[in-house]
Amino acid sequence: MPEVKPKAMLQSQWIPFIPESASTFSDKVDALYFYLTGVTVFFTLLISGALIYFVLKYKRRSPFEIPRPIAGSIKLETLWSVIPFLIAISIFAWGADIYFEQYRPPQNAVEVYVVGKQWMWKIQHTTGQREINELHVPVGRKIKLIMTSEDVIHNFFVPAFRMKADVLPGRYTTQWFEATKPGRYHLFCAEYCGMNHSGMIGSVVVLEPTDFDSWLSGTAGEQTPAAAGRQHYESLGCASCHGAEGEGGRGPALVGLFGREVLLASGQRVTADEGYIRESILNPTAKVSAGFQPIMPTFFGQVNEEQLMQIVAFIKSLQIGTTAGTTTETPAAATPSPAPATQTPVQETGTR
Amino acid sequence: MHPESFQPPTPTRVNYLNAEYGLKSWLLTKDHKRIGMLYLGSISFFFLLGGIYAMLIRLELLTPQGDLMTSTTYNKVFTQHGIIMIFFFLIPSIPATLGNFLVPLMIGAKDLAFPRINLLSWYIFMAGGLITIYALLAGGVDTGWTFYTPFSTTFSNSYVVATGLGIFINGFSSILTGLNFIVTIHTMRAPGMTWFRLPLFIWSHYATSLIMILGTPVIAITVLLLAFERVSGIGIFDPAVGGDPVLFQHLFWFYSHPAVYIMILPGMGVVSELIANFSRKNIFGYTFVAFSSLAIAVFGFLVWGHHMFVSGQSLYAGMIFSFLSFAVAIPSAIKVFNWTATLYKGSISYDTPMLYALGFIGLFTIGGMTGLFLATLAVDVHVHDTYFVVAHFHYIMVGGALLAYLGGLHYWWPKISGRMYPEGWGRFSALVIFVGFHLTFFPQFIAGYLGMPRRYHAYPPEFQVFNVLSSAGASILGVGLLIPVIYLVWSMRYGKFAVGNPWHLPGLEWRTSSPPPTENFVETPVVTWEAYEFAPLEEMEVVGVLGDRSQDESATPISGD
Amino acid sequence: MSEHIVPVRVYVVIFFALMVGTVITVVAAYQDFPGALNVVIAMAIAVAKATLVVLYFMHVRYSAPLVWVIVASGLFWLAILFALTFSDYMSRHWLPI
Amino acid sequence: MAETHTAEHDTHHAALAHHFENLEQQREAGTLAMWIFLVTEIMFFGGLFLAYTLYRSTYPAAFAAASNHLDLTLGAVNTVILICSSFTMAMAVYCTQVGKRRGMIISLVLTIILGLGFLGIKAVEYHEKYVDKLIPGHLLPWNPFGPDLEKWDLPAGVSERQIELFYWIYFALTGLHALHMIIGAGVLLVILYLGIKGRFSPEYHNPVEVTGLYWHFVDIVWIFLFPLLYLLGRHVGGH
Ligand code: HEA
Ligand code: HEA
Ligand code: HEC
Ligand code: CUA
Ligand SMILES: [Cu+2]
Repeated sequence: MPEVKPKAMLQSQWIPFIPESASTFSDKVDALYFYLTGVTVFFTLLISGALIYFVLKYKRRSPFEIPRPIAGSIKLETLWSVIPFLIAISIFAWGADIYFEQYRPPQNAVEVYVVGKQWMWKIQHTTGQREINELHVPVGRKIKLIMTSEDVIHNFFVPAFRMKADVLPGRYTTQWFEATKPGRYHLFCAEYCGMNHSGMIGSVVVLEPTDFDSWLSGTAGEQTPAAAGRQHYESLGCASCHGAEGEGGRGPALVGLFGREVLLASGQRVTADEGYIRESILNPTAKVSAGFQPIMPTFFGQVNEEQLMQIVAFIKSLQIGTTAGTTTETPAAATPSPAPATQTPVQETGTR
Repeated sequence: MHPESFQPPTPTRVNYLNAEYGLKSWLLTKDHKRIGMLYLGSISFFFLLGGIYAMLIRLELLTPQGDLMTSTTYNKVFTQHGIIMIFFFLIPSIPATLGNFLVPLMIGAKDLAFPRINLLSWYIFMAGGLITIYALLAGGVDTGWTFYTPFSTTFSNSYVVATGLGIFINGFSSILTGLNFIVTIHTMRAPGMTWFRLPLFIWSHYATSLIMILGTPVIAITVLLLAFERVSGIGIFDPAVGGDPVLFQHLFWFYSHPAVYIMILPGMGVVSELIANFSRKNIFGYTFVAFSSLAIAVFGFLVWGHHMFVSGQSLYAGMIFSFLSFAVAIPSAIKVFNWTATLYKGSISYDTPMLYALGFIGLFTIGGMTGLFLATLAVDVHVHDTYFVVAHFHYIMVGGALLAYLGGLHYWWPKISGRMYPEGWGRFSALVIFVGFHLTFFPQFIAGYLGMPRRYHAYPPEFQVFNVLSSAGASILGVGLLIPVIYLVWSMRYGKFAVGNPWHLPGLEWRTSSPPPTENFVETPVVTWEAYEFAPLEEMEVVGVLGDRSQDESATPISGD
Repeated sequence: MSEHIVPVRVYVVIFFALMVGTVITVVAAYQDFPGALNVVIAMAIAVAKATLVVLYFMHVRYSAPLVWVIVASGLFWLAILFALTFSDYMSRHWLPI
Repeated sequence: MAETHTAEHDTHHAALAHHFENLEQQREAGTLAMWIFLVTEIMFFGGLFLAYTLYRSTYPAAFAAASNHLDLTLGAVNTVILICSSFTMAMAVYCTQVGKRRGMIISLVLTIILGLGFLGIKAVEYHEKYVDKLIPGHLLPWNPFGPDLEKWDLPAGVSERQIELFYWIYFALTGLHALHMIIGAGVLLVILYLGIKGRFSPEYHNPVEVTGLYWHFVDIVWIFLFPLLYLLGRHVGGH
C-alpha cells in the first residue's frame, strides 16, 4: 500500500535496523540476531584490531631486515579452532530450536488456504471469505497457512512476522504465526518467479478481534472450501467407493481419517495429514492402506490445485459425529472456527 | 641427470613473451604462461561486462519505482550479471590466470602435465563464453543465475537452453584445469620439492582442483537435464508429470555451494603468499593452513542444503545442513587467525599487494561471519532471499575473492609482464576500492534485515535510502576498479623494468628471470629450502636471487621504501 | 613402479564370472522375494560384477595406492550426494506438514 | 614420487614429451589423469542415478509396469556383448604389454566391432520404442508419446504421466551411455590406427591402457543400468 506508510519504519525509528516486530517469533529471532551481531562485531574488531596493531608496530624498518621465523603453536591452533566451534554450536542450537517452532504448526491453529500464482496471492478462509494479495487476521490467534502454487515456486514472506516459506507447485507447504500487533504489514513474494516478481506483493492486515469479526461479517462469505469439496467429491465419483458421507465401502472410510495414524500395506505407519491425503488422491499406489486392494484410480491431472484443496478440506471436515460441508455457514468443524474471534477457538476433536 | 646444487639462472633476454611473435604464436601456444595470459584477457573482458550489468542494476535501484528499465529487462540484467560474474569471471579468475602461470613455476616444473589439454581448456572456455554471449545478444536469459525449476524449464521464455549450454561447456574447461593441476602437482614437482615445502598457493589450488573435478560434473548433468526438459516439454523436475522441483535445487547446490569455495580457496592461497612474503615471515602454522584448505574442500560438499532452509526441504535435513555449515566455518577461522598471527614480529611492508591482502582478511571475516547468520536456521528464515544474502556474498566474492585476485595480480605483475606497476597509484586505487566497497554493500545488510527482497525491480519507498547509498558506493567502486585497469595496461608499455626478484623472496617463481623463459628454468631446480625460508639477503645475492640485473638499472629493493 | 602384467588366465576367469553374474541377475529378477529384497540382490550382483571389472580388467588390484584413493573418493562423493539428498526425502513425512 | 625415478635408458624415447623427465613419469601422469577423469564421470552419471532412485521409490508401480515393457532379450544380449568387449579390451592391453602386435590389433578390432554391435542393438530398441509411441514429450506438437495402455494391464492408480517419466529417465540414461560408447569407439579407432603404425611397445603403451580404463568404465555403467532399467519390475509379472 503506497499511500498508507507502513508502520515498519515509523515505529522502529528508535532502532532503524530491525523491522517492525509483530508476531510471537519476531523478538525471538531478533534476540538471536543480536547475539550473532555481537559475535560478529567481536571477531571483526579482534581481527582488524590485531591486523592494524601488527601492521603499525612491525612496519619494515630496513629493506634488508629478516625477522626471526616462528613455526607456530599447537596450543593456539586448538584454542582458536575450539572456541569458535563452541560459539558456532551455541548459535546452531539456538537457531534450530526457534526453527522447529516456526514450522511446527500448533494443534489449534486456524487454517487459511493460500494459492500462489504468477503474480498474485489467492487466499481463502475456512469460512469461505476470499481475498487477493491481502490477508486479514485477528490479533492473538494462531494462524496456519496451507500453501501451494499453480505455476512456479513463490515464497510467502512477511518481514514483520519473521516468517517465510516457499510455496511449491505439486505439493503443500505450511507455516504458522500469531500476530501480536494490529497494523498493516508487507507481504512479499521472496522467491524469484518471473517478470512481475517484484509486483507480487500485498499486505497482511492484523485487526483487533472485534474489528476482525465485523470484517468477517462485512465480507461476503461464499461457499466454504469444505462444502465445495463435497461437490467435487460427488462429481468425481469418490463416493462410489468411499461412501456418500465418507463412511467407506470398497475404499477405506474417510470419516475421522485426518490426523489418524494409517497402517499401510507395506507395514509402515503414516499420519494422515494434508500431504498424505493429497498423495492418496494423486498417486494412490504410493501408500496403499492396509486391508485394501490398490484399485483406486489416480486423479492426477484431473483436479486443479484449488479443487484439490477443497477436497482435502472436505475430507478433513469428515470427523466422527459431524456432517460438515453441508451448509455454507457452519465452518469446517475439523478446525477451530475463526468466527467469532471474540470467543476462544473450539478445541478440535481430531486425534492429532 | 639432476644437478647436485642449485645453479643461478643465466640472464636471458628471450622470455616467454618475446620468444615468438604473431597471433598464431599465441592461439596455438602450449606454454602455460601464455595460456594464462589468454585467460587473463578473456576473463577481464567478462569482468567488465559483468560490471557494466552491475552498474545497470545499481542505476535502476536508485529509485523505488522501476523506471529505468522494464521488469523483464531488469530480471535479465541481474541474471546475466550473476552468470557472467560467477561462471565466466570468478570461477576461472585466479586458477586459470595466476594458477596457470604459477603452478609449474612454483613447483619447479617446465609446464603443466598436459599442455595441449591446457590450451584446449581455454578454447572450451571461449566456446562456452561465446555461446553465452550469443544467448545474451539473442535476447538474454531471465531465470536468475540459480535457474530454479519449474520457472526455468516451463515458464521462462528467454534463452535458457543456449545459456545452459554455455555453462555446460564452460564446466569442462574448469574440469580440465582442475585435472591438469592435480596431475601436475602429484607428478611434476622438482627434486626436493616435498609436499610440505609447497607454497600454500599450491595447496589451495590442489584443494580447488578437487572441488572442480568432483563438483563440476554434477552441475553439468543438471543443466543438461534442464535443457532436455525444456526441449522435450516434460522432465524429472516438472511437477506436471510428478517430478520434484526441489530435486533440481539439491543437484544445483551440490555443485554451487562447493563452487563458492572454488571461488575463495585460490584467493586464500594468494593471501597466504602475500601475508607471508610481505612480512618476510614463514606462515604461522603452515600445516594447519595447508590442511584447512583440504578440509574446506571436503566439508564444502556437505552443506549445500543451507540454501534450501525454506524451500520445503525437510526440517531434519535442514538441521543437518545447518550444523555442517557451522563446521565448515572452522577451517576458514583457522586460516584467518593464522594469517593474523603471521604478521606478529614480522617485517611488514605496505606495498599494494599487502594492502589488498589486509583488506581481504577484514572483508572476508565480515562476509564469512554473516554467512553464519545465514547458516542459522531461524535467522535464515527471515533473511533468505533478501539483500542480506546479497550483501553476504558480495562481501566474500568482491571484498574477498576479487581483492585477492587484484592483490595477486599486482604481486606477480613484475613476473608476468616484466614491468613494475606504479606503486603510488596502486595504493591509492586500493583505498578507493576499499571505501567504495563498504559504501556499496554495507547498507544492503540493513536493507536485507529490514526485509527488502532480492531480485526486486521495484521496491517499497522506505528502502530507498539504503539503495541510494549503495548506488553511490558502486560508482566509487567502479572508478576504483577503473584505475588499475588503466595503469596495468599502461605499465605493460611504460612501466619500469622488473628484476628477476623485485621483492627479494625465496619462492621458486622468483628464482628465474622476469618474465621467465619459455621453459621456466634453465636447469631443473633442486629444492633444498623450506617454504617461506627467508635467507639473509646478502646470501641471496650470492645465489643470484636478485636475478638479471642487466635488464634493470634500479636493482635496489622496491619494497619497504 | 614398473607395471604388473596380469596373466591371461585371470582375464578369462573374470570374464566367465561376469557372464555367470549376468545370468544370475536375470534369473533372480523373476523370483518374487519378500520386501525390497529383489533390489538388494540385483544391486549386490551388479556391485560384485563392477568390483571384478575394476580390480582385474582395470588393474586396480595391482595399482599404486593413489589409484585406490581416487576410486574410493569417487564412490565416497557419490555416497555424499545420495546420503544427504535422501536425508531430505526420507525425513519429509516425519512431521505432519 | 615422480622425481625419484630417473630411468636413463628411456629419456630419449621418441614418445617422451619435452616437459616430462622420463617415460615413467609420463605414464604415471597419463594413468592418473584418466582415473581422475573417470571420477568426474561417476559424478556425472551420479546425478541421473539419483533422480532414478528417487522417482523409482516414489512411483514403484508405474516404474515396474513401464520397465516390464522394455525388451529384456535385447537388453541381456547387449550386456553380454559389452562384457565380451571389455574382455577383448583387456586382452588388447595385455598384448601391447607383452608386445604381441597382431594380438593387440585383433583384439582392438573385435572390441570396436562389439561396441558397434551394442550401438546397433540399442538403435533397434529405440526404434521399437518409437513405434510403440513411447518417446516422452506429450506436449510437443508432434506428440511422440501415447502408448495404448489398454494392452498394458496397468495396475490401478498408475498415471500415464509417470510411465512417461520412466521413459524420460530411460532415454536420458541410455542415451548418455550410448554417447559414451560412441566416443569410446572413436578413440579406439585412433588407437587402432596408431597401433597398426607401430607406435606402441612394451615400453610405451599408455594410450592403449587409458583407453581401456575408459572402455571398462562405460561397461560398468551398463552393468548397473541393465538391472535397474530392465529387471526392476519382472517379479511383479508383466511380459
Ligand atoms: C566465495 C563465495 C562464498 C563463500 C566463501 C561463502 C561462505 C559461506 N557462506 Fe555463503 N553464499 C555465497 C557465496 C559464498 N559463501 C553466495 C554466492 C550465496 C548466494 C547464492 C544465491 O542464492 O544466489 C551464498 C549464500 C549463502 C547461504 C544461503 C542464504 C540464503 O539464500 O538463504 C548460506 C546459508 O547458510 C551461506 C553460508 C555461508 C557460510 C557458513 C560460509 C562459510 O564458509 C564462511 C566461513 C568464514 C568465516 C566464519 C569467517 C572467518 C572466521 C572467523 C573470523 C572466526 C570466527 C568464526 C566463528 C565464531 C565460527 N551462504
Ligand atoms: C564474482 C561475483 C560478483 C561480483 C564481482 C559482483 C559485483 C557487483 N555486484 Fe553482484 N551479484 C553476483 C555476483 C557478483 N557481483 C551474483 C551471483 C548475484 C546474484 C544474481 C542473481 O540474483 O541471480 C549478484 C547480484 C547483485 C545484486 C542484486 C540484484 C538483485 O537481487 O536484484 C546487486 C545489487 O546491488 C549487485 C551489485 C554488484 C555491484 C555493484 C558489483 C561491483 O563490485 C561491480 C564492480 C565492477 C565494475 C564496475 C566493472 C569494472 C570496472 C569498470 C568497467 C570501470 C568502468 C565502470 C564504471 C566507472 C561504472 N550484484
Ligand atoms: C475405484 C474406487 C475408488 C475411487 C473412485 C476413489 N477411491 Fe480413494 N481409495 C480407494 C481404495 C481401495 C483405497 C485404499 C487403498 C489405497 O490407499 O490406495 C483408497 C484410499 C483413499 C485415501 C487414503 C485413505 C486411507 O485410509 O489411507 C483417500 C484420502 C482417498 N482414497 C480419497 C479419495 C478421493 C478424494 C476420491 C475421489 C476424488 C477417491 N478416493 C476415489 C478406492 C477408491
Ligand atoms: Cu512470486 Cu516471486
Ligand atoms: Cu552455500
